[in-house]
Amino acid sequence: MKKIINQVENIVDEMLKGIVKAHPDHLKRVEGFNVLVRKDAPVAGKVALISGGGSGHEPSHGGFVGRGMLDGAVAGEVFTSPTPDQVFEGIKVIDSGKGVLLIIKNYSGDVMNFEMAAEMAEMEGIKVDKVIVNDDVAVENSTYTTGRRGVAGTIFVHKIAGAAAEEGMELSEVKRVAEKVIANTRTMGMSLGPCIVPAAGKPSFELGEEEIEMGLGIHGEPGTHRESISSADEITTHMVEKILSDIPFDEGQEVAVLVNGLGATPLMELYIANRKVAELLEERKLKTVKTIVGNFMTSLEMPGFSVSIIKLDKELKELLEKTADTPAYK
Amino acid sequence: MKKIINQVENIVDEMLKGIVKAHPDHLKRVEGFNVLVRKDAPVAGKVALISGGGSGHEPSHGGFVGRGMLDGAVAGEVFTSPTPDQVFEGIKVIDSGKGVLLIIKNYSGDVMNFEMAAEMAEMEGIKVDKVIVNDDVAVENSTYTTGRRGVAGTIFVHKIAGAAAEEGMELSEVKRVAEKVIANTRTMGMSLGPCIVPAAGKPSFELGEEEIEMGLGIHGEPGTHRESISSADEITTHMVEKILSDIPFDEGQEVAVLVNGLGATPLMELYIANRKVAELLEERKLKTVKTIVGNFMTSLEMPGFSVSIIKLDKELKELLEKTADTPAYK
Amino acid sequence: MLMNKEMFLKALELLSDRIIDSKELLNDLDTQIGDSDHGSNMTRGFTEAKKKIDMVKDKDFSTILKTIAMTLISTVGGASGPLYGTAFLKASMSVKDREVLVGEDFIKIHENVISGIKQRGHAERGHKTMLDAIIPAYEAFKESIEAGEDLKIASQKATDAAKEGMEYTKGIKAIKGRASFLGDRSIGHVDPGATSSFIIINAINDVIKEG
Amino acid sequence: MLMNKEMFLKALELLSDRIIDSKELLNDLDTQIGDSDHGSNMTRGFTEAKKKIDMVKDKDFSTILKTIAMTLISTVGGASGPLYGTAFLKASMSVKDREVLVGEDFIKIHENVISGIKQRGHAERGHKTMLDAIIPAYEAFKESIEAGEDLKIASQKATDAAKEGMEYTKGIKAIKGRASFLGDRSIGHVDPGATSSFIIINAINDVIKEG
Ligand SMILES: Nc1ncnc2c1ncn2[C@@H]1O[C@H](COP(=O)(O)OP(=O)(O)O)[C@@H](O)[C@H]1O
Ligand SMILES: Nc1ncnc2c1ncn2[C@@H]1O[C@H](COP(=O)(O)OP(=O)(O)O)[C@@H](O)[C@H]1O
Ligand SMILES: [Mg+2]
Ligand SMILES: [Mg+2]
Ligand SMILES: [Mg+2]
Ligand SMILES: [Mg+2]
Repeated sequence: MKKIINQVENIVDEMLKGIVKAHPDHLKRVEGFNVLVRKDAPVAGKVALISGGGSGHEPSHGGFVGRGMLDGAVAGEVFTSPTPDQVFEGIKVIDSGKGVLLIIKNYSGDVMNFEMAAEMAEMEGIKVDKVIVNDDVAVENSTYTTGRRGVAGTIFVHKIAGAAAEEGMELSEVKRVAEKVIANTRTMGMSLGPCIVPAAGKPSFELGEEEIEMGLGIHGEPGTHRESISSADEITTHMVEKILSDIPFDEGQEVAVLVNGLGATPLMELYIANRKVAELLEERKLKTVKTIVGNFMTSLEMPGFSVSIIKLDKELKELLEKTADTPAYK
Repeated sequence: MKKIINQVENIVDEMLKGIVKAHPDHLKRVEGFNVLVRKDAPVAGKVALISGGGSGHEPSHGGFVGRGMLDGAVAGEVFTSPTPDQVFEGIKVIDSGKGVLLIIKNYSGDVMNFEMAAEMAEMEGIKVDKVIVNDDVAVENSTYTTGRRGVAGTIFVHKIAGAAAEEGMELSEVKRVAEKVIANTRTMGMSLGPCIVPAAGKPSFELGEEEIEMGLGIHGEPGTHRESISSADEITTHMVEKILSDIPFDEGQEVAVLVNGLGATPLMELYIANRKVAELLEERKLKTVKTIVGNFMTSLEMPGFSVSIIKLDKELKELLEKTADTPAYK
Repeated sequence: MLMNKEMFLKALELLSDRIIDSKELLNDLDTQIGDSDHGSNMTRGFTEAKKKIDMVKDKDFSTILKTIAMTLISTVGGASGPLYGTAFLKASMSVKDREVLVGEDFIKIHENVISGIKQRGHAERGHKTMLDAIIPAYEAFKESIEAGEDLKIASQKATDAAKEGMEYTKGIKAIKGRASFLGDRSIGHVDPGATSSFIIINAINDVIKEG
Repeated sequence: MLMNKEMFLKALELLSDRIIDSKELLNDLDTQIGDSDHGSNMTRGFTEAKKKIDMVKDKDFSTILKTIAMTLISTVGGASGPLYGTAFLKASMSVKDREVLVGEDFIKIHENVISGIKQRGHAERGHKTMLDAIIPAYEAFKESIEAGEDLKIASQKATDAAKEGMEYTKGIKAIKGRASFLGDRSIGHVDPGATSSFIIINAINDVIKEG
């Protein structure tokens, strides 16, 4: 394992220090906690948004703290949900009295830890509510199981619900918008190879010279199945079709697209994939009003990418197009 | 070699199509050429800036086309300087009559091809001038050799000279500013492993499980030497010291920093390195007024990073702080 | 036989040490069907818990268990943090005012732990989680005690059942937790949480055996 | 003996094919001390050049060489594109109005090619570049022709000298081009550009040998 790190135990702390040093105008750290909040938190009269999860997904989630997106981001150990006390501290710091929306990705750990924090906040009289993001189409839907994972589509929740809060909407309204985003967002991911969780020190899985993992999440876990590598166009087509077959799209529907790198995929390759995504959506007569390409929700140094598509109505489109000013999204 | 690509011959073309699809508001492609230019090119009354080089450095250079930075970017094959006819076409499209500055990184190929393009442009009566970026401290200086490479510090030239042009400076003034940036910028890079040039299909070099390459450029070439991997702090200290010993810095000097990923290094690790860079500069009593962390000048999927430091005077600082609006830098 | 304070502290120390020693094993199991961190998570928690136990070792059973619970909740993270945190919290609530623990106490602990984990995680037996080790242990233990057998025997039977339950998770598909995203690919791997639960039960049994 | 139009076209075809066949070899050499693309660059250029030659093969020597030059300049890129482009352009200018080529023509071509490459790239002999194959070839050729030897002999001597010059690059440090950034680490590897130059000279010689 070769990584640019010092002691494995210090990774998260040192990373947070490095982020604050890089973006002193956008954010500050809650002293003694692994929590980043807006420089001007709490923002008076505004509903606050908090998100977070394990580390290793940078720029998620600290990179989206700033005007028009998140008020706070809580960082757990690498790929490990943060503990309730950390989340609770974040909630306390960002609440302006208008309430706090928790944006949780659908993992047992994230859900349980954030829920415990919400319970703690409620006990202190803070108004909190939550949404659970589950955009991953790779996992078949079932009421019996845990359900689907929350993956890169979470960025759309941060952006659009963030704009709603910035516009002055009440907590229940911001939650409604966030849930509309979740209901209309779908993501599919693939990978060319594993990543190495620093504390484990070993690759998360092994792939043959010609093998790829399809349908995988953002924690180095294996995907739904393996197949032989094919062309960028074939892979992308498979992913987009999986998404389009999961949620009905009418001709003329306006959409936004996120082609998200998992960490080690060159932007060159993401753009090559994006070319095909654009072509496929044009063929289906969908109208892409915004395209985002880059590393937004990563899985350490995993080579691979995901495609997210969100169906936009007038409200979501307007909120998506509002400016935001965060380290990783402007 | 596992990559998200189709036919190797089509990589550059498909990538450019994908960029244009992602950023239709910022840029357009010159039809029939591997040249991206500002959507509103030529910009009346403004000196135009053109840069470029081989592909594989994304977001360089197309990602920096937009208001306040480049007017045009020419993309060669992967790691191969673009040909003079391509550069010439770019010059013609962006020239508004105020002249064009060529920003060239110091490689024989880039220099020769851009120079030939400049000759062609002059023959057509277009006012052109050039600057050659050579920020890499890894290569010892010598008037006898080719000199030093141009690497990630080029971003500062794009940004600051771009702001100068946007402010309405004349060609000679923009050139003066660009040369001041070059004279005050230093970069040092390292890598944990090779990249694979698609057409070659093999790793650019091989490293042992515990080895790193120090002092390498952005084309997958080996560096100046190999050593055993050490901690992020030790590596970063070595790099920063190499820079600080190359150019005199007085206490209280204002600087800007770029911690640049080479493609496959997680942002997490870049931030960990940045924490140490900030600490070292504070120890030296240097004043960091701007820090940029991310993938800006990459080397395909190479794991590794570089540190660039620029000494700022009042003029450079003001120009650096002007807003820019490009796909990769805002 | 019964468990006194000395045995109680010894059990807590041993189970912490065993978890810490199993870090790599648990990470490796989690690499197969999860995100490679179960060993790191548990080790972080129990390393901290050991320090905290030392500070409250003169207090009563309930306080000690509550200290462990709060430490796990604030250091482990992931899915296992809230679950083991809840488990120890429920155990703490089950032993209020007790100065020694007998068979019935352990039955009560088991019952509260299981209902706490179920409440927090919404999982059931057969979902390929820690419950697949804990519930069989509870059933075997209860049956043994109710049949009038000694704590030593009941504890051994509970441990054997936990082991069997842990091994059983290898053959089933995950319904809850991160491994559930793998679908059928989760079959063929032992669940890391069931393994850590077995390790804990086994450590307690080793102390009871000797006592 | 002399080189007629038929031999001339044959030489151009053979040298193009030889370059294309050496793609991997040249990429591999460039991987050692450069950026792995010399073979790809040259192959791209000469594949295109072959098509263009076919379209102008009825024209005079100078036009054909100029066509190759312009094709290389607009397709090869990198350092080798402008340099080989310049080389063919200078060769083109050296054979204006010639219908066959004799020893003196080749001397003139060599001289112009060398001065063109030097002007464009500011390199000298011993800098570990294509010049280290071309200049020795020129010197051997000139000496042979001036000693009154036949074109066949002079061409063979030039080829042997080019080969020696190419091999000589292995032992020296690069001063110009991308390999110069490696400093001493460039020692021990043959220069890819010197190799492609040898391949071209050798292909021309093979046609002269047969002719
Ligand atoms: N809902 C749940 N109920 C009970 N146990 C669960 C649940 N979700 C996960 N687990 C247990 O937690 C273990 C994983 O813990 P850990 O790896 O530390 O957390 P994470 O899955 O968040 O990375 C699983 O092996 C499983 O036994
Ligand atoms: N200034 C120069 N003068 C002469 N030859 C040069 C010069 N620079 C580079 N070369 C030749 O070009 C070769 C490399 O060509 P190529 O790999 O195609 O271009 P690049 O170095 O731009 O990738 C070198 O091996 C060397 O022989
Ligand atoms: Mg985890
Ligand atoms: Mg090259
Ligand atoms: Mg886990
Ligand atoms: Mg090369």
